[in-house]
Amino acid sequence: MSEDTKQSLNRREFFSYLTVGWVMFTAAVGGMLSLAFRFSYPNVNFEPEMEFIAGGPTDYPAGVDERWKNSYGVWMVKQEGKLIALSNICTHLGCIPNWLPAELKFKCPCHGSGYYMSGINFEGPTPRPLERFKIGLQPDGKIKVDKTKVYRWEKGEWDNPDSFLEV
Amino acid sequence: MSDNGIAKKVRDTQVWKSIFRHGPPDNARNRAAVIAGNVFLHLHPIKLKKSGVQLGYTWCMGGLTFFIFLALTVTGLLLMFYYRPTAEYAFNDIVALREHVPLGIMREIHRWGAHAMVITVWIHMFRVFMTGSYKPPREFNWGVGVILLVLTLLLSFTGYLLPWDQLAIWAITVGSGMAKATPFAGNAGPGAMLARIGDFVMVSDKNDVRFQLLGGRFVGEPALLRFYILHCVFIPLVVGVLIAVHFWRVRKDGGISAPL
Amino acid sequence: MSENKEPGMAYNMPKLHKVMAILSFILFVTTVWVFLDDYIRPWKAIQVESLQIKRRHIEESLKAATKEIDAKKLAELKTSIAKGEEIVASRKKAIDASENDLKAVLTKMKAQTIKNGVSNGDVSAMNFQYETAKGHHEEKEAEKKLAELAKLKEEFNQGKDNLKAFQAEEKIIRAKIADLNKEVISTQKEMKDMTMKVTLLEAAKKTTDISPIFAIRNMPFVDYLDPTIKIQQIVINDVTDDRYFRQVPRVDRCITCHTFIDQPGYEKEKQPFRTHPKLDLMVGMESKHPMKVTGCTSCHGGEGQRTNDFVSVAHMPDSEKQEHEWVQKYGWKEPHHIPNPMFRLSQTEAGCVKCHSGVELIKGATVLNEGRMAIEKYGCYGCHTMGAWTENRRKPGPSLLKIAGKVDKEWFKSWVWEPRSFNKHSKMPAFFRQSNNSKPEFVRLNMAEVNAIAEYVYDKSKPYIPNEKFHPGNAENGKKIISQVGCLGCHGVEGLEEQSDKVKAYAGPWLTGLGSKVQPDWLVSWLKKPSHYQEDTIMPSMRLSDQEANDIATYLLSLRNKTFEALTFAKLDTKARDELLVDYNSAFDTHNGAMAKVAKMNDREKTLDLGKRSIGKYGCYSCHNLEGFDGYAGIGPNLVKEGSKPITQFGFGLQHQIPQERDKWIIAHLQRPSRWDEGIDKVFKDLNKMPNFYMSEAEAKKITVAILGQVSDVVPLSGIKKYDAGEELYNKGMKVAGKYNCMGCHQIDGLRGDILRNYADDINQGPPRLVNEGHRVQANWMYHFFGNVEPIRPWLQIRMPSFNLSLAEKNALVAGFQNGAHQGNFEEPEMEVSWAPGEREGAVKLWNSYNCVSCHSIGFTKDVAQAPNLHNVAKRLRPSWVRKWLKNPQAILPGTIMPSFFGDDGNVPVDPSIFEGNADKQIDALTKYVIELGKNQK
Amino acid sequence: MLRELINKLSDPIISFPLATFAFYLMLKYYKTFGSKKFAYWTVGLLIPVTVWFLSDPNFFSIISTPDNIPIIILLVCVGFFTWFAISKAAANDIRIEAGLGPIEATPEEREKVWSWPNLVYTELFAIIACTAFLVVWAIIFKAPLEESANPTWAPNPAKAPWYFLGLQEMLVYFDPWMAGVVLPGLIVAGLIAIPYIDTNPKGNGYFTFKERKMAITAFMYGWLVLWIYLIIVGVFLRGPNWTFYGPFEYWDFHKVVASFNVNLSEIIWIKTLGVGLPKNLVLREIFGIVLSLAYIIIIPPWMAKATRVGRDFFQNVGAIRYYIFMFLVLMTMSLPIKMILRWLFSLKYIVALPEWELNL
Repeated sequence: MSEDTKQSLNRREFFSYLTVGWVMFTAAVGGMLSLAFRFSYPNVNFEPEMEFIAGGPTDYPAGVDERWKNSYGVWMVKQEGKLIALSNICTHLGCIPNWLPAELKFKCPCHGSGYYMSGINFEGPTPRPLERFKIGLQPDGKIKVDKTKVYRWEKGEWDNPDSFLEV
Repeated sequence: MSDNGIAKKVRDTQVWKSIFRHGPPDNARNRAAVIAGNVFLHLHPIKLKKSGVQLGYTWCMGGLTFFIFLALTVTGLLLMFYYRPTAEYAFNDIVALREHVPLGIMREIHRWGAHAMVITVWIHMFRVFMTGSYKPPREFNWGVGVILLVLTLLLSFTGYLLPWDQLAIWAITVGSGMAKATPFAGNAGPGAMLARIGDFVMVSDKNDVRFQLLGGRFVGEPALLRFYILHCVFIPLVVGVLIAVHFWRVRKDGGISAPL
Repeated sequence: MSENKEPGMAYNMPKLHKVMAILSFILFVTTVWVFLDDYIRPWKAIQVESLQIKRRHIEESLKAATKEIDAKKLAELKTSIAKGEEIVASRKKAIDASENDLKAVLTKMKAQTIKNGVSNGDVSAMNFQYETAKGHHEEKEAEKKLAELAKLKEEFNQGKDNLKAFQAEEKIIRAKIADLNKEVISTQKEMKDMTMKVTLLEAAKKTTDISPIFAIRNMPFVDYLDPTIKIQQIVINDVTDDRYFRQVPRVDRCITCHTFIDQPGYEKEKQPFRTHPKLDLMVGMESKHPMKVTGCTSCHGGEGQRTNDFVSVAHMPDSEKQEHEWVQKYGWKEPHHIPNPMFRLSQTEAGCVKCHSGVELIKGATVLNEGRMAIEKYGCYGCHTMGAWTENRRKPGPSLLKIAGKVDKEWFKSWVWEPRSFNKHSKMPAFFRQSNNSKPEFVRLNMAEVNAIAEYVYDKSKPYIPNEKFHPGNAENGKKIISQVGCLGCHGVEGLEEQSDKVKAYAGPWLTGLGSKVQPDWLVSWLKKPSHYQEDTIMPSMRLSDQEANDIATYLLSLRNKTFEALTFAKLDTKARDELLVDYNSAFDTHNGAMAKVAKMNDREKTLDLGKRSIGKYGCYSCHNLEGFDGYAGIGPNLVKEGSKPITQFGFGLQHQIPQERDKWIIAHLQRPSRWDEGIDKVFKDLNKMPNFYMSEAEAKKITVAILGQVSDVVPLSGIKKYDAGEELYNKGMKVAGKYNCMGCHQIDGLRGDILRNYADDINQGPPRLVNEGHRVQANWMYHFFGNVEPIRPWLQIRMPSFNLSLAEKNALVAGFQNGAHQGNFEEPEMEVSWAPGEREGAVKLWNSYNCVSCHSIGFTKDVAQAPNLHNVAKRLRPSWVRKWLKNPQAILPGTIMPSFFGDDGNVPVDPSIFEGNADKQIDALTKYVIELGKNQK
Repeated sequence: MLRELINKLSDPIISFPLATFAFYLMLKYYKTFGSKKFAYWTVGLLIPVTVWFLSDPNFFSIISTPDNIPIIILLVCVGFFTWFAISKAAANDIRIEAGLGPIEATPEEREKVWSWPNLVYTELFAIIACTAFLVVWAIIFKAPLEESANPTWAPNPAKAPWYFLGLQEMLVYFDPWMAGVVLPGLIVAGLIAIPYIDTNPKGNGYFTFKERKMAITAFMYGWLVLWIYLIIVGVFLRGPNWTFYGPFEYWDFHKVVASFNVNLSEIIWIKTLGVGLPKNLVLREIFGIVLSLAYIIIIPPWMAKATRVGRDFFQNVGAIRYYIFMFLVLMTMSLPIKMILRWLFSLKYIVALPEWELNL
């Protein structure tokens, strides 16, 4: 090592080399570790779609619409100025009820649970009302139903503004 | 052992001598050498207090836990030859293991061994507590032991998913569902509501801890793969390292506990 | 260096710290680099750009939407809200009181809900206990429980009733509150409705903001939380990738960059931001191929999974210009390691094939259909297996079973040697005189082969005696008849080049030099009754009179090819013949053994043996019916998976000017197959045998599209276009129609109708277009018509020929048409006509006022008819079609001379005095009237 | 009748206090409990009782599920080793009371012996026995394998692995964030903290109860009653819909138990005060929040000042250890407290803030 570099290594600089070295090292290792963490979140995934675009609010007449029942398991119910996305899974044992337009009720063919158009249970063995899914209006005026978010009446979640759409 | 006959001839061969550098352990010197000169046995001290070899005092639960861990490693390795962690094959491979793979109880040994390990590790902890063996100077090793206990449960838990049957996915669904409720880091946990700006949701089912654990929003194929890796590679590695620390500390902290 | 060291130290610490600092710096930089490398992806820039484009579009529509809002009205509403608020404020006391009431009721409701919940639980639990007791036959216990249950139930019902009462109360109070606020609420709603569109657009615009939150969301590391810039993908379960014995659903990430592909409104943007040009057919949500189901690469091909690299996706340029552009822009190069690159834009229709298998013509796939028609023209499927759509077809060439009765042997040899020297439009390809077999020693052998083939064919030929005699007629008249009766639907004819070129008929041969080719008697027999010579011919009878047939024959025979006539083919070179035979035999024997074997045969045997072997070698039997070749397979390679054949399996020979690409090879191959042998030293028997069709580049390109589509991709059953029973029948019928070239004349549901191009000035003089023909005519009638053709439109010069249809074919055609029009076979038999009072009079009035008989004169006046005989309506047409036709003929046949009596929409009656001017009633009455005409006729 | 009685008794409402009481008796009379005579009597009694239990088809079907075998082994082990540890402790305590010191500290026990063969050989025996045991177990009982995974149909009840059933049982009383995250986290943290809180120098390396009463009582209560007992309940007594079923009860799918739980806020605002729930969330839950905070913040200093046990302990270990210990104890006790509140008042949540996913 040459004479002048040796001299430049005075105490102050020694400290700064030490600090710089270890700060950088820590930062670098932290960065690498954070990348490893980031690695555990895939950028794409192959899960089935839980969201769908359900047309415009005007596509639905008042009452129960069954167009999404088979593909997504959702009834669109328009009642008293509100449009809701109702799950078609019976809360008793998971059968699929039928909509009986003449009697204005959902009736489960398995054990006879009955629900009003709003999804509230009123007869049969079922313990609680049907579940609602998140529903919202997209900027292009189309309705988006998000099945990942469930609203349950008995939890008082039906007042949540995301659980219905004002029309 | 006799000093003549075939045994002696075998002992006198160069091969034998190259492996075992000491004579038969029938005198003090050789008894020390057999422990100290063997990479596996030198985990043990050369001599120990009498209470340390008495089952009534030690219950041998720690040792059994370690043995079962080894047995699980071996059976697990063998099972891996027949098992593919994919949604299409996982279940069928397990059926194969029970229906036509030779030594059809391999999976049974692995599964019951896993349960047995949970039991032995718990009772080991119970014994260590009851004899107050966590007290100084063994505080740190008690901590290591607690972590090992947690890892044992996690090993068992991650393995629970692999058969890919109803029992598996729903047990893991229930178990991993709790991660959802982690405060601030799970989408149904307290504080998750706060982590959002407009439609930018920072804690949702697409990015919370549960998603990280499962690689998805529900127990699906990515979860199977992740649990497989955790079960077969990641946790065993950590456990192995911690077991080494644990044993080393047993020796360094004065051997198996006894009244001071 | 050593003097600074502490004792026991090898290095001095400051130096170590310095090294540590430097290494840490390097590690740190590396880490930063990793972040950046991981983060910077080309598709991200594209998505950001697409965001800006979207913003621009939203801003435009926002401007339009804002303009739409009536500013004056809005201001009015605002003032009325203000006024309303004043009014409402004056009722503050009442409102407050009501709201207090509401609160009280809600509290009561909540308490009641809790009570009801408890008693509901009690009822259920008691019910279970009762049932259990009953189930265990503990009758006493059960009775006790039942009594308790009844009590609980009563309580519960009471509670429910209470709740209902509260609910009713709540409703009333809410209505009251709403009523008290009505001035404000209703106006507010009106205003909201008015500004709804703008509000939504504003919200949409916000999503395109490049704001700090946007930046954070898409920042490195943080971008796992909820990024807006992300890879988009479609998983296509209906098309799979072959991954080493496993079929894996295909994944397309094309939409990561092609962001607006499914959104209308971006048609004018540059790529990759452009909307799909056929949104109604492809990609669109409502289309038959929605994006989420069909994906992109199912049709376009290419590597849908890739996102990072324009080239690795296997984009393929459509032109050299584009290629050049891409090389400059993206560093494009040929994707060598990608088995199935994208189809070039002009070849995209190839992508239809793998799912739409089985049918020949796919609606909307123009290029592909033309390619397939070209394949049919040249009969490629004779030698090559080409998939379901070519299965069970007749042989493309004429039968040679009675060839001796048609042409003489000398003509035959010269023809085979070089068909084009006789007929420059020949569909028969040239096997000889090609660039790979023109060497003198090969020519010698070839000529021996041709001689032997001729000997063999004529040896096997059965005798044929024509059943007509030729009497020279008027050639000019013959030519006229040819141009009028419809020969041109299938044949091009010398002397009528202008018309022929327009039609581009290909089903039959181009007629030239017949005078140098056939016997006059044969020709007349053939014209009068083609099936007399060849039972299974598709050539129909035109029901020519003797005079007409002779006139046509006279004209055709006047066409002679003097140069060809002058040709004589060299005599059989026995030495060459023997050489070839020895060559054949030595495949399984030593040379000497082969010689001995050949020497044992006599001269005739040798010639016939070589003839048969040569026919087998060149595959003549694939196109022509020949005796002795039953069960022989086509000689060409199987083309069913040609579109997936690895590029390495294509032999490019020394043709370095041809790019190493599948489609380029096929195009080059089709135009001059012998090129691959050029410059290569090959023995005679190994020469490329694919003959030269002398096809144009355009044709070759179209055929290439059709062939490229035949890929090995496995399409699961769910992905294949499924035909219901009706569609299957339609396809079967159309196959028969294809075989007999019906579409050479008739345009069927918009497809083909080649000859119509000659009737551009008056389409009504051409063969009728068939639109929903199965609906128009009755099944029985159609079946009868195929067997006994009678002119429906006698004023037309073109004739519906009498085809030599089998029973099965007739049935298939009828069923096909019926089902194509969604008609049951025997639907709507002849209607009983029953009149309402006064209806018939109205019908007669209409009949007269429209003067139907002025065109439909047959059976009414002596005038020349310009429209079909209305007396046949009852047995020929379906009443429901007649109504549709009357209502709006232009909608069915644009350009028809049938007037639209009821206006363009079919709703405007001419005479409002009849049936109160109800167009539908008028149409109904007229229909009844024409049906009645037919009944009276009987 | 007896069966029905046992069914009724095993309902957690009754069996939990019973278990706690039994635990109290066990430690109160631990010398009797630890005697051989007691053990023989117990085994002698348990064998016919077990046989009688097993004769019931419902009980047998639950017990003999392959996946429940480990729990039976666990129970046998826990029973035996609890007794064994206490009997050893009792023996030592008698010696200590007599001034002899623990057995382990006698000179003959402290004598150093060779590891080879003494230790190595005993280890080998343990390994051989364990291997034989495992293999036999594996031969007799097939590892469970149910239907192939089906995400659309959940079995009822869906249970976690048995060693987590204590946690799942806690879910009845706590929301997942407590039962699944906070409490398990505290268990692990508390276990690690034990050596640092327990500063009692006695009882290091030998069995004793007398010298470490508090430590052993606290630990064993958590271990036996709050962990093992809950696992037993979770495994054997919870059926479809996580409803309670007695050991002899058939798991009838349709069993309904009257239960309708109410939040503290509802009890106070609606039932007691008769006004509606306030709109403001914090105001609505103010009683619960105050109570909870008081429980955690006020009790420890109050104990340290006002009670003798608290004062002594505070002085012995110092402030930090004291507060950490008290925190852990209070958190542990929150479970029985919550249970009792549920049974007595049908109380659902003390603090019910579902809007923030924050329920206590």
